[in-house]
Amino acid sequence: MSRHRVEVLIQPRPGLLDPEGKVVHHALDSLGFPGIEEVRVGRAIHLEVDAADAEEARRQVDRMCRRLLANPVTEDYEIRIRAETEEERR
Amino acid sequence: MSRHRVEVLIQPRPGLLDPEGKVVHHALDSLGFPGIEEVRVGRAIHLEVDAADAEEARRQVDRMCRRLLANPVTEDYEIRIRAETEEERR
Amino acid sequence: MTIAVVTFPGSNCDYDCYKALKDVVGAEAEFRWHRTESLGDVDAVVLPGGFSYGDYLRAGAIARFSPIMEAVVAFAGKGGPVLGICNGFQILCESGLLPGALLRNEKLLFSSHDVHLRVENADTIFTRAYRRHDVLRMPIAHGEGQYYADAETLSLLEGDERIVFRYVDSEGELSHETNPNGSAHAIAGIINEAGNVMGMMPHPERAVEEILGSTDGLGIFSSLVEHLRSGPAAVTV
Amino acid sequence: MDRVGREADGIAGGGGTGSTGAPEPRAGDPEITPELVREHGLSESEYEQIEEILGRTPTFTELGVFSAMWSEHCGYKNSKRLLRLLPTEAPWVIQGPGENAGVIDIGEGLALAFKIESHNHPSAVEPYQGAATGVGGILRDVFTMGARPVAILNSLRFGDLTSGRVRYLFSGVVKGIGDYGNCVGIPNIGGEVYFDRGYEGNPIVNAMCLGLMKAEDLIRGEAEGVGNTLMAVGARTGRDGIHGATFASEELSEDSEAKRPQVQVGDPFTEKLLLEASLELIRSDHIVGIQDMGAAGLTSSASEMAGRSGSGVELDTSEVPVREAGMTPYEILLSESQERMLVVAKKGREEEVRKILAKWELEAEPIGRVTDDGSFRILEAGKVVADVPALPLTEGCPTYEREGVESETTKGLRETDLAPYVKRDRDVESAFLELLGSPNIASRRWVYDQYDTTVRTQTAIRPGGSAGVIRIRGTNKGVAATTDGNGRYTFLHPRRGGMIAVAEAARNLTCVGALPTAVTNNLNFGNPLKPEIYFQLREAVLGMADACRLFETPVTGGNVSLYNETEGDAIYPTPVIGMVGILEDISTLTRHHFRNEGDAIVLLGENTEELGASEWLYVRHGLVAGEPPAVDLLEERRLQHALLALIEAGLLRSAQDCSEGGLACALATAAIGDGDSALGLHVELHDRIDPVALLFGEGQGRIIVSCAPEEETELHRMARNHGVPSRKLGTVGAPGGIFTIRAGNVAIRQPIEQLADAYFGSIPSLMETVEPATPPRLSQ
Ligand SMILES: Nc1ncnc2c1ncn2[C@@H]1O[C@H](COP(=O)(O)OP(=O)(O)O)[C@@H](O)[C@H]1O
Ligand SMILES: [Mg+2]
Repeated sequence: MSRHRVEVLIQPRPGLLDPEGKVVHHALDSLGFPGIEEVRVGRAIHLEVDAADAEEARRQVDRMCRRLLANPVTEDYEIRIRAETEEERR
Repeated sequence: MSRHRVEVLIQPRPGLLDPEGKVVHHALDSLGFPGIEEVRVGRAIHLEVDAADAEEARRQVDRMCRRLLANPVTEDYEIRIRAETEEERR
Repeated sequence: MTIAVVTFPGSNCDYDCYKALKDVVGAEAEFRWHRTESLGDVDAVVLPGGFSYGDYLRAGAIARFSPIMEAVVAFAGKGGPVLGICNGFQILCESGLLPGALLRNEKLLFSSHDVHLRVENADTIFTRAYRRHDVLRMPIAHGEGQYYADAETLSLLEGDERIVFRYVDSEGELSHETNPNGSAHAIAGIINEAGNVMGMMPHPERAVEEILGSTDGLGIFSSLVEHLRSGPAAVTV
Repeated sequence: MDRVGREADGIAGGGGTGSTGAPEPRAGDPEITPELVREHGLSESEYEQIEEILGRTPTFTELGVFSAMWSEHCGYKNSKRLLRLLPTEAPWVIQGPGENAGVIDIGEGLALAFKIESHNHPSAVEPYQGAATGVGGILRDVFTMGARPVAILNSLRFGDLTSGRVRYLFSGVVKGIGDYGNCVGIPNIGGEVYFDRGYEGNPIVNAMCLGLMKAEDLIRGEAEGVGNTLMAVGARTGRDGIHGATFASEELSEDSEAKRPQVQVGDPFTEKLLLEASLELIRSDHIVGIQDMGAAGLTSSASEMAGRSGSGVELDTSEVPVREAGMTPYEILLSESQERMLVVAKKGREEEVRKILAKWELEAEPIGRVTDDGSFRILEAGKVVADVPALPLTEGCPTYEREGVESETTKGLRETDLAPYVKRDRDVESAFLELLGSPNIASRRWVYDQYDTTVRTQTAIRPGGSAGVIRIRGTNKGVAATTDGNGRYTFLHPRRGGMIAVAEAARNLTCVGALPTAVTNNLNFGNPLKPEIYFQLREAVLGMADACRLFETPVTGGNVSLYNETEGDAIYPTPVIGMVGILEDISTLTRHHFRNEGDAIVLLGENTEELGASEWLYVRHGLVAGEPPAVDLLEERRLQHALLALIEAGLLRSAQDCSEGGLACALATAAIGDGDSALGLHVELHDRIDPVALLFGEGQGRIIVSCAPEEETELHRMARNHGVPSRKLGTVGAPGGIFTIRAGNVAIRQPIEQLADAYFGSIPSLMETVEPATPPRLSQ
């Protein structure tokens, strides 16, 4: 067993309207930031899970995504194992 | 000039209570997922920016974060350059 | 005497504030469009509630960059009274006129009902019509109203009596159940150090006529108007 | 045999595709095959009619256009003939069915626009967005009439809350409705929500909106004036919700994922801007017509505007501002992207229109013009891709009158003998507590706490009372509104269910002191091709028609949602009545809860021995059976007139009608009020009726009122004069006192605080303590 730092990135599916991204994009433009081509706003979920190994951690988190974290109708998700760690929490 | 895919991860500052993370953690527990040690929920903003190079893109986005994207009172952010690309958008 | 009510894209309590000031309190009120760069000749400014820019990103985060906000900041800097209600409070925090931030409600749900507020400081230009520890009833309606500030700021606010309203029960007692959003120290409203900028989450403009269920919010507007009538001339920005 | 007819017989079909000639098939479009026609939901004979109207084979774009306009949703194929049975006229009706919303005259130069709309199917797929966009659509229907939206109501049905999937749907729908309405800044003033396994797979999400305007500001969705400019206004067009039917059965291919119909995402911020911009446009002199791009998007808005005015339209899809590159005319025409409007600007005023929109940070682009040839003509970069006569497209949809037969199973259920169940349940106190905590009776505060109810500073009665009330600034008037409909009653006896929905709505309005004035309705039913469903639909409409006629509440519009089925199981037939009423003097406003200790509690109407279709039967025995309560419309009307007279005379301190949960639950909710100052009570019932039926039966035509003790005699006298039975039930008790009902040899005796806790705590604890709501499982 070891502890894994996992990151889940959840984004609105391509093609779906992302009103928040639109407004943020517009705001950045009017603040004078040049060259912004696209903005999409999603969620990032950081988890620490105990699992036998990284693969097992990924499998677990994948099930969490499908069960709860992401909405399959409107969102895509991506799982990243950031690190294997056993250090104490701050 | 090239186009850069940049990811900004914005997270509630450590120590700050994260009501959403708490609710998600609780929900995962009661769905029977074992071994979850911590959950924090933040925002992930995906940008495509035109910049001379990756460093320049990062600098730009850093300014965006400080100006608008993150609230320094409550949030930390992390910038990641995902890829340099000049391909046409779908 | 003129009180400006600022309309941002997505403001939806601007008209309510305008009506409360004009029809109920009898003050001169005028709308100001967010794109205007100057406030003109005004004696006070109200930043009303609503969902400026849809509350996207964070409530108030984008509105604070509206052209008019520069004028509002300058106006406040010269001691002009500024009242931010709900989204207006959020804008004041985002723009640094008030300390702290408003996070999502503890239970993550939008919350809309009457709350009781205890007047903690009745010696401000917005609360002189009340007495200390009066209990007021008025509606809240927000999803991001959990007041947060670091410990140092909180103790500063406490020490300087800059917490103007706290959420309490109908008897005026603090309790976890009556804190509708998990705000630190049950804070419902605060004022700046100079005493001319106040922000609050509850809606006093929705409690100014019997038919609405309460008239307890009137005192805030009448205090302000009273102050302006007796106080210094307009600040022009 | 089912009878088939064309709505507008004699509408010219055939030949004439105008001067531009028949459109050429477009490169890349699929060929028209019987298969493709079927996928578009058109029958063989419907397709033949299309060929006859065109005088040729339709192009792919044209096929899409017809299939949208002749769908159930736009064409009302299976309901139009029934809807004609509803009364629609009265001197105060300014605009009846057929426009974006109905409009009535409410005096002093003011008019009220209102309408109800369903978003059942989208909400079943994606509850949050489905419900949110439902609210968006109904708001647009109202403000395109020139009215400012002032209130929202919502009528919801879900399966039992014990299921995680149901809790997911319920919480998503409520959040979607709340987030959207809150952001736009329109208060919610009421609605309903019921839970029954009959709605398990198929929730009902109906949203209603009321808008106020000066009568002179009324504008209709018509494309008038040859040469005037069509402008696309508001959000850009994306591939949202395009014509699901087409792709559902398409073979999987490389790009089928990309083409798959997208969920519509609502943007309430843009809606708020669009609302302000539209009202500004309407008050300006620059436009002649405006219409929401709702279901079937640009197709229905453009063709309906042309159809209504008898003119024609020509537009070029390459001029439409799009969100994604490479969209085909077919996609642009059928997209259901939200927060868009089609505007007919006066020729030469395009720049002014653009300026108004720009002030609100929105776009307005010219996309075509009004013609005089009666054609709905679509170009793509100047090349004709569709050319269809507008009138047959909008009015020529075949309509059907089908065979209706009552299902034998339902008949059997209705004839169930309930006596054994009554005998088995003698513990009335525990039955009472269980009922009060049933999610169908318990407080819906968990729901409306998520809705802004006080924005606009006009809400006089918020959700939680008999009906919502808003005051009308600048007058002494108020407007009351409610939604009602009981699916169980309608399931067991459709005609009665239809009548009761109207009667109860009217009763709720009179309880606050409003005169019922007009109706909008939403018919939520299963598949009308099944005889037993068509039977339900026809019977319910007949019942509604009778009741609306009797109450003088004409129907000014509504919506039909059919095919609410999962795996062949239909929902309960659920006609939802949205009714509005007027208080001429808002100071007579009456609330549902008791006010003073010592006041007399009086019942208007008679108790009956009816337990069929009751909540008691569902909660205690898990049954939906028996004969739903009878309703005598004339008696009901007398009762309501008497109540209004009593209120006008200033005799009453409160009024609350009996509905689900019967007399006992009505007394309890009147005693509990909003929980802040719950009062005890003491009531003695002497009726010779089984106590279970007496306490929990849902007999119609009963109202519980309270008055000062010294007014009681006068109250009885006035009731008698109106021919309405009245009698004292008991007395209001002390704040925080004991709630006591004695009925024959049984009694309920509970501290009122405890009842209040059960009443307010039930839904929150169901939502909080059980395992969390989970999103839908989709096979990906
Ligand atoms: N979904 C909802 N949204 C807002 N208010 C609701 C909703 N459901 C119920 N309510 C409110 O709760 C109260 C009780 O509803 P209901 O039991 O249906 O009343 P009645 O039996 O008098 O029709 C009403 O004021 C109603 O408006
Ligand atoms: Mg009801």
